[in-house]
Amino acid sequence: MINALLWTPLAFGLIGLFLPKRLAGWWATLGAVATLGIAISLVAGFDSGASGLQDTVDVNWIPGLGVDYSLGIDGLNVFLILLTTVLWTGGTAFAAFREQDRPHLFFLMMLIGETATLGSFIAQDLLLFVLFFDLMLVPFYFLFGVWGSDREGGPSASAATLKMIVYTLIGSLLMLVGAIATAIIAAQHGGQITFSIAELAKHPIGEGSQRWIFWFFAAAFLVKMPAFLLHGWMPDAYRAAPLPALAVFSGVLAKVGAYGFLRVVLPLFPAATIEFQEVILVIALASILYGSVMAFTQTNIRLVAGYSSVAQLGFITAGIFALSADGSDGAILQMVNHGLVVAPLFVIIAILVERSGTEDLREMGGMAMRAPVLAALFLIVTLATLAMPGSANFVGEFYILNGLFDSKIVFAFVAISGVAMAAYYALRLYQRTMHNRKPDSLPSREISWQDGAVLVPIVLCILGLALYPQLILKRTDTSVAATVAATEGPSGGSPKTLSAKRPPSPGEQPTRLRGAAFWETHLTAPDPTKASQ
Amino acid sequence: MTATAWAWLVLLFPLLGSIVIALGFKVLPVKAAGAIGTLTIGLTFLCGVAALISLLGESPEARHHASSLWDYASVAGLNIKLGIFVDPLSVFMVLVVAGVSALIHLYSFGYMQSDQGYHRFFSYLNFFVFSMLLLVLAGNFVLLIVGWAFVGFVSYALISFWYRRQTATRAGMKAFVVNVVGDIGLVLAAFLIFRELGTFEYSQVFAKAPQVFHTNEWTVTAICLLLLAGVFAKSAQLPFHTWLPDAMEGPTPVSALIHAATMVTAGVYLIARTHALFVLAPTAADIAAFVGLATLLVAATIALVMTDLKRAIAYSTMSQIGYMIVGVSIGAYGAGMFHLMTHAFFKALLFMAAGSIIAAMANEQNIDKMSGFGRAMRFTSITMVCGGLALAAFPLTSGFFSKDEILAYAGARGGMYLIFTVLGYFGAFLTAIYTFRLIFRVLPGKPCPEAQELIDSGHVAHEAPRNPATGEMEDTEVGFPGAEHHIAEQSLPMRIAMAVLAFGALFGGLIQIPGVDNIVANFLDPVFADSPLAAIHPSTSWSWIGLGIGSVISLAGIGVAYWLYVVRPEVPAALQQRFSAVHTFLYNKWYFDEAIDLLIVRPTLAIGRFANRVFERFVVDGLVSGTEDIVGGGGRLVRVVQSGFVRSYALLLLVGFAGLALYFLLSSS
Amino acid sequence: MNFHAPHIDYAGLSPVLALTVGLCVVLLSGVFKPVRRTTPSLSILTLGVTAGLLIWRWNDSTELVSGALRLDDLAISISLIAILTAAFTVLFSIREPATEQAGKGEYQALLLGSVLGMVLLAQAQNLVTFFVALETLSIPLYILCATNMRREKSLESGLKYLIVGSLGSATLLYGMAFLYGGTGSTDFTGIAQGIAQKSVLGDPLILVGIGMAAVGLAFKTSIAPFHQWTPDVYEGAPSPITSFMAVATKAAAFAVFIRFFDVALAPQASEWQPALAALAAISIAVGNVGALGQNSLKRLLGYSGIAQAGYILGGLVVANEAGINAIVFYLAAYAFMNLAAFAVVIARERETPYGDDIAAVRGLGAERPQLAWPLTISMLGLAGLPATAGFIGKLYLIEALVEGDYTWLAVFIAVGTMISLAYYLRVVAAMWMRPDSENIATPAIAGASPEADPIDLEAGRRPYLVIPALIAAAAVVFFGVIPEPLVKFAEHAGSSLF
Amino acid sequence: MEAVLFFGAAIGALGGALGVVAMRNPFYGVLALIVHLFSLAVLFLLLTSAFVAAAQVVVYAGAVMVLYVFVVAYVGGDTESAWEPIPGQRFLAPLLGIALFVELSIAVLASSLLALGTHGPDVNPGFGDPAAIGRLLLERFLIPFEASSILLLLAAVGAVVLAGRLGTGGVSKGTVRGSSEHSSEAPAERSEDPLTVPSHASGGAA
Amino acid sequence: MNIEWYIVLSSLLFAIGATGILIRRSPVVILLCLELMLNAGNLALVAFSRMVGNQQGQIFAIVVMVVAACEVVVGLGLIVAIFRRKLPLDVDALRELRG
Repeated sequence: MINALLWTPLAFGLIGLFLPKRLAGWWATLGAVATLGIAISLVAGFDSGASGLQDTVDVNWIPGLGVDYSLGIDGLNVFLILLTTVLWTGGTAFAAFREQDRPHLFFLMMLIGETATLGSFIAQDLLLFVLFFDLMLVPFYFLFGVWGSDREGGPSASAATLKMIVYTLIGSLLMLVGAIATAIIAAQHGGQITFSIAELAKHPIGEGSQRWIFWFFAAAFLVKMPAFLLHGWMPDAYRAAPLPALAVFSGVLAKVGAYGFLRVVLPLFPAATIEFQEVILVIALASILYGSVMAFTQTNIRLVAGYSSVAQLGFITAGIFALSADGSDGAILQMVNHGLVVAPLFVIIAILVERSGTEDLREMGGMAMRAPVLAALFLIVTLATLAMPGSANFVGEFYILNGLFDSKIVFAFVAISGVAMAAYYALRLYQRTMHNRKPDSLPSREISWQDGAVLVPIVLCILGLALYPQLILKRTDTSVAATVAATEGPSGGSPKTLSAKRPPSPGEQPTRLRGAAFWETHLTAPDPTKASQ
Repeated sequence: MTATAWAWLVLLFPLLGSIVIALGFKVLPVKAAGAIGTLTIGLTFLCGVAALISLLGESPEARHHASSLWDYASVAGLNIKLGIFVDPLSVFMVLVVAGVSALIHLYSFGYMQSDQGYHRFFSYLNFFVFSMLLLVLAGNFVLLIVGWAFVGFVSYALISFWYRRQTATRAGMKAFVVNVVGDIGLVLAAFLIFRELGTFEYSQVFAKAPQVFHTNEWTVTAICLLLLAGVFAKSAQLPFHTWLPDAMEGPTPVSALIHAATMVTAGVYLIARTHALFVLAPTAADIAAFVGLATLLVAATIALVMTDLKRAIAYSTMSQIGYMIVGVSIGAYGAGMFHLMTHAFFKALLFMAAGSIIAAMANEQNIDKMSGFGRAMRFTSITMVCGGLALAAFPLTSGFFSKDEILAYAGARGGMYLIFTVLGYFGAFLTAIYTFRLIFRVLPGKPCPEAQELIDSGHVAHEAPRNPATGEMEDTEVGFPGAEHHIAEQSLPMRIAMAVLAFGALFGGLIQIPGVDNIVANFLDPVFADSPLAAIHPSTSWSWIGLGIGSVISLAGIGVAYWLYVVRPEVPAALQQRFSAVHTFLYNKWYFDEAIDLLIVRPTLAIGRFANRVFERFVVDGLVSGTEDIVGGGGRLVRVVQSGFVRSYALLLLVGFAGLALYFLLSSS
Repeated sequence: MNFHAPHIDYAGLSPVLALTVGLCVVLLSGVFKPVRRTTPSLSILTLGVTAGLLIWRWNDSTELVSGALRLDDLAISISLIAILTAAFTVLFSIREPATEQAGKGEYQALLLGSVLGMVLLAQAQNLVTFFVALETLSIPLYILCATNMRREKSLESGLKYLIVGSLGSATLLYGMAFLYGGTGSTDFTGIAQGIAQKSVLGDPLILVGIGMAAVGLAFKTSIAPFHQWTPDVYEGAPSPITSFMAVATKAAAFAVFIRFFDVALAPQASEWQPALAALAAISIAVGNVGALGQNSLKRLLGYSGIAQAGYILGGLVVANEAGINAIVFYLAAYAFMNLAAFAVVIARERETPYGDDIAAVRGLGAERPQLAWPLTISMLGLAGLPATAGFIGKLYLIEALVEGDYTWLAVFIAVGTMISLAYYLRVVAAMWMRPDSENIATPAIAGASPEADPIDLEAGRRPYLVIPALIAAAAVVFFGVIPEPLVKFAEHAGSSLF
Repeated sequence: MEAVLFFGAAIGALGGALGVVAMRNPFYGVLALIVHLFSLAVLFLLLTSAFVAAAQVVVYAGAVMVLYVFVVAYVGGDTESAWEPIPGQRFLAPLLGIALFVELSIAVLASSLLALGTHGPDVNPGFGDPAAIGRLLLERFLIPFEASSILLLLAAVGAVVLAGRLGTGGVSKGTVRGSSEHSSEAPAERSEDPLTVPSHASGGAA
Repeated sequence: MNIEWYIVLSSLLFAIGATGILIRRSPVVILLCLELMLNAGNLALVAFSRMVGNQQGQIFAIVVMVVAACEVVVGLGLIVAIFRRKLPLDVDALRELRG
């Protein structure tokens, strides 16, 4: 089953090479849909109660090196898988509706990309994870480079893409070293080398080695997101990229970084995680603030979205490094939300650019006039982007910030200012394009039914989640709790002086997992019972 | 059916209406959309009544119910349900909101007839009602925040309803951002509450708060202050008020509904709702009261000089809300809520009348250009006068009773709270003046051209459409106001709506005559029973004395206005000359916009520009290009050394060998 | 006086003998005017037989001819790599102008001679054998480099290679002399025993000897700073020879490098490890930055070869079994990747006027996918991207390094790889993407001059170029996805020494 | 006596070496090398290795040098100019030479090998005489021996390839002229064959 | 005479040969210098073989002679080829390959 999930896209892609040009796109879409089907059935069969892995596959791949081909699903990745398949279906379909040159190659790359991404989400072997993590880049190198657009006065598509690849691989290769080092150090006291994440998590390596390995991994993940100061590759790449590919890229690939923290860093390097919690939080906050500020000064429509993702990923990182269950729950929820939001955003951007022929906000406006449906969809997406209360994004941020609030209150206060800025830049994006006076040169057309067919389902997902975010939270919580539990104990920090004096009031209802944790202990130290669930 | 069931229906109808209208925008004929919108709200009102009845069927103590549909987001200790809380307070609000909304829908049915965005308008309007009711009925802080933000969004959407007007979109943006700041206050408050009390549920929070917090402990004060941030932003209190006047860019029904009757009073409701916390944090409560007082006065002074009809009314709204805030903060809960209700009536009425006049003026809003509508538009002017009287607290009108009750309570509480009474009456005096300034400028006198045309040919002015604020030309397509203008005289629905409200404005006060009948107060009492302040009651005699003072003051105010604007119309101009400094100061609204622009907007944008121009280029790209240069330089070096001279290769080889040999010699034992 | 003929294990010696005989046959076949393509087929046959015999000897390790040679899996695996490369080279050489000028027979014979040198070198167990084999490897290459005598570059490369190469071997020889003097034996085992004695351990004589030997070997494996011949010779030599040098020479030299340092000089490991590590680091840096600005693909591959040699040397530094496995694995992967690349380069060199300039592959993706894919795969592989043998190879090396406490070198490899992306992907970009505005196709260098080699517009379709390219590329991907067979192969090699 | 011989030979060797490096004209360089080789032969004799000394004289001073003379005569031994195109080379080269010498001498002198300070052990007569060497060659060092024979063969082939054919001006013309060159060049290779031919044969046989 | 004399002498010759390669430009002379270096090696080998009292060194020396001869042959062949190709007999003049 899970194997099917992983390899279906690739299989379709390869078969697609032998079909006539005009069929390639449809075939690829079919493949994406098939994968989506598999993913849905996986989610349906997912047992939210169990904390361990489900539908695991575990085969010796390179016994000589102790590398296993082991896949598995748990609360951390189940919805990210769904997200991936959903967005890829959308992106592929969107591309299929349009004329692509060298369609065979294009869709092959799209589908390879899907396989690689899914692989990095479901890999349960550290090295397999690294492998897929790096592999993701290759198809997108081609997608951005070959079908990207050169910018006059700027770097050519290939140059921008090269920058992106080199930049993002910096981390990845260090991560490779880090991964191997982890396995070997772990094996030094205990024979056989294994890269199985679960195994490695059982007894983490010494703190000394954790310190530097932690940063090797962090580098990879932060660049991928991208986080503040490491986002140098983003503007050029985003401007060059073809929009269908960009939609899935920023919708999914950025999340892999954040996911990596949860999957790898927290369990494997708990001590270092605790030690560097503040550092990462500072980076995250910087990303939030800087991303937001940049987002509302940009005039290039893609970059507004790009920088907004920087900010969003900052939130997600902050949530993870709140090192509390609710923070990480929120982070995962937010990963899904942001993916669901940013992908349609780019699709809409693509539509707008097609109509207006420009990517400059200053040259757009009033496009809602003849396109009420488009405007409505765009509005919903916008509101979700700015984490309108009532949207799942709000719930995500609410959880994140609450977790942060409990552990590092100051950071929470800074972070939340990002929400206000988000409101501004998101709404600005909407207004500058859809509202205000319309330049006469600018056509305002309603979206075609094809694009509608791509957008509406995703928007429906957004609305659905807005009504019932519990859908995700319920299924992720157990695994998250287990993961965060790894960083328990020392991370607790000083007991909350402020409410420590409060007597546990008898009227506490036991429904809350944390039980009496509110009263006498700090919230980032969830009581062990949670870990055991 | 239980009260909660009715309450759910209350939420259901408007939402349903909004969705139906939105989805049917292509198929539904214009009138149908309007009808659906109005009917759903009407049903909502009826459900509200039903809920009231079923609530009255119970003993006062048992008049609160919580009910939830499903877990909204409940893991990791947070327990957030999709739940509502029904008690007299919320039902009271439901009735006010639904009632006024129903009437305003009816009004809009006529008023917006020819607008291209008719469906959008009604869909938004219904959604607003839904959001407002959600805010009112929410059973926990998270849901409250949701409703709170929804109304904020709808107000944005309706302010910039004519979205091709730059002025409108800018105003919308302003309103939204300010409101988001308020939301953030609420969110932080919620976090703090959760951190301290471990729950978001009203019932538990209010039950637990007294056990957990000591009075005036910093945490609870912090919570209340954060709540107040939300309150001030939403209810346009200083210093968050600047968005409200700009919000008048929206269609008049919107101003009437959202920016007069309902949304802006949400803050008052919130304070009343969380009075349990405010009781524990008197400091915060007093801060709220004084801010309310300040707003009350500032807004009144500005209203004195505004020449824009709607903006003037908007400032009066601010100042009236100031009264309510004062009321609920100092403990006059019943009175505050009562004033909220009456204000909803007369202010909505005033806006409707204004809208009718503006329509007759072809969207011109400047009162300097208006006059003589008394003869041109009988009905409108009559209703406007009704509203004006109520606003000016003319004896026995609704405003008269509600306002004075607050001041009387302040007096009864005594101590420093007497300030509120005194200044409150002063505010009342100003109110009377500016209200009748408007009326006397617009209604009597020699008809202006538009009015004249109306008298002659019963025909509403139709000059080329232009933006009243900037005067730029417009078309009547979607995104701009519609082609025709609808005035109450010519549209039955509008007349009905205004008539009903006029009645309410005049006689709504009679349900709460001190010592005679205390219907509202008695109904609300169970809610505030737990507050020590609720015990305080001004003695009936004092109340009547207060009423006496009140009536004198309002009459005086009206008199002054009459003298200034009817008897000696040249005097105001003279005063303007004399105190030009004061005038400009007031006319520029105390320079609040400029201050905020200077302190917040510009710095942020400057930072943004810096980040864009300097930081991004030199630091972020510098990181990249710097490494590139280093590596590239190394490459060039290597290629230079690769000179093509075989002998230099040999040299390097031997150098390498020498180096290696040296290393080994050194490492040898 | 009595003469005891040494015992000769002909079975073990059979590959060498087969190669020798084949060599002579091929040489003679050149003399009589043969029917078309006889010589290449004969060489292929020879190589095939040799390979067969080697595989037949797989899994047994024997000392041959009184310890002069040692046929074990390390030797066999390396020899196989060399022979595979040679076979490809023979195919590449078809219609190569150089062969016409040198005469088919001589050309192929020299090639086989070089292979013979490699096979011997891979087995060498004694300083004398080592030296002779090394020269048997090198001298034919000196000649082959110069065989395209119409082109000045070819002669120049030949001379440069000869001069610097001889300098290298002279140094090596002198180092051997010192080692012999210090230990009194020319056998690796004898040297090991000699060094192991307390009195000699760490003696300057020995250490300097080691140093000089290291120089000689580093030269052959083109480790910086003894690398400078590499780019020039690679560019100047006929492309098939370049591909042969790039892969086979490196493999053979590393084989003896391993044997010499991990067997003979093992006792001194603690001294030479840091030195070699430093060399590895230097050549990673030099190779990668040097390749950045190159427009000549052969030159680019030359520099990349320097960097790759640095990576591989890492496996030697740690001086443990894992390291040797890693080396063998990497060499095999490296062989496939480079052969794929060179096949394409040669094809384009023959069908375009651009020679080996990067302009020659511009737009290849649209024009000749059957060439573009192999080159792409090999570039991605060399860059160490996943799903290629190159990735597994790097993984293997890094694992060995970390195990051997040379993590810093592993990190260095990672950093070097990042830099390398810049030029590998530049080639890929040239093939698939719109030409960069920065450098538009450079005018045809070899276009008009009398040195020009004839242009063969069909070269891009010649099966003897396309098929090898596809095979090699396929192998790169296959071993990237299912590396186990190659891993086993490498593990045998490693275990045969320890 | 031994000392005298040693120093005499040493001076000869050094002088020859310096001559090779110093002489502007390659022709004199060749002659200087011959001197050098002869003195080396003497030193070999002093080290009781008769066969090596003999080979030295026959192979080097005989065959190889003749080859040199031929080539120099063929290409014309014009003296090279003193102009030095590579910056720093002329300055660095001697320095490096000295450095190498110093390092190597230190390696030798600092070595703890006592044997270095002796003339080496007394050896039985016949040490290093042709018989002994021959036996060693055929018993222990058979492989190198054969290999070197093949090496010679390859070198010969190479010489033919390089000098025997002519690339310039089309293959056909090249082959024609090539054949003529072949004859003229052939003696040059064959001239050293006395030593290699038998080994070559045996190499083929082995 | 002590062996170290011979070794020192040989290392001196080695150095001289190396220097020669570095400063001379005529390929012929460079070949001669290579001969010098190889012979230095030979001297060392023979000396050591005397020192350790086995003849392996001498064998080695003989093999080296053969190798040296081969290098000479090839080198001279190259020189002739270059000469025939009408190229200057000056290693510095041959620098088309660089960078």
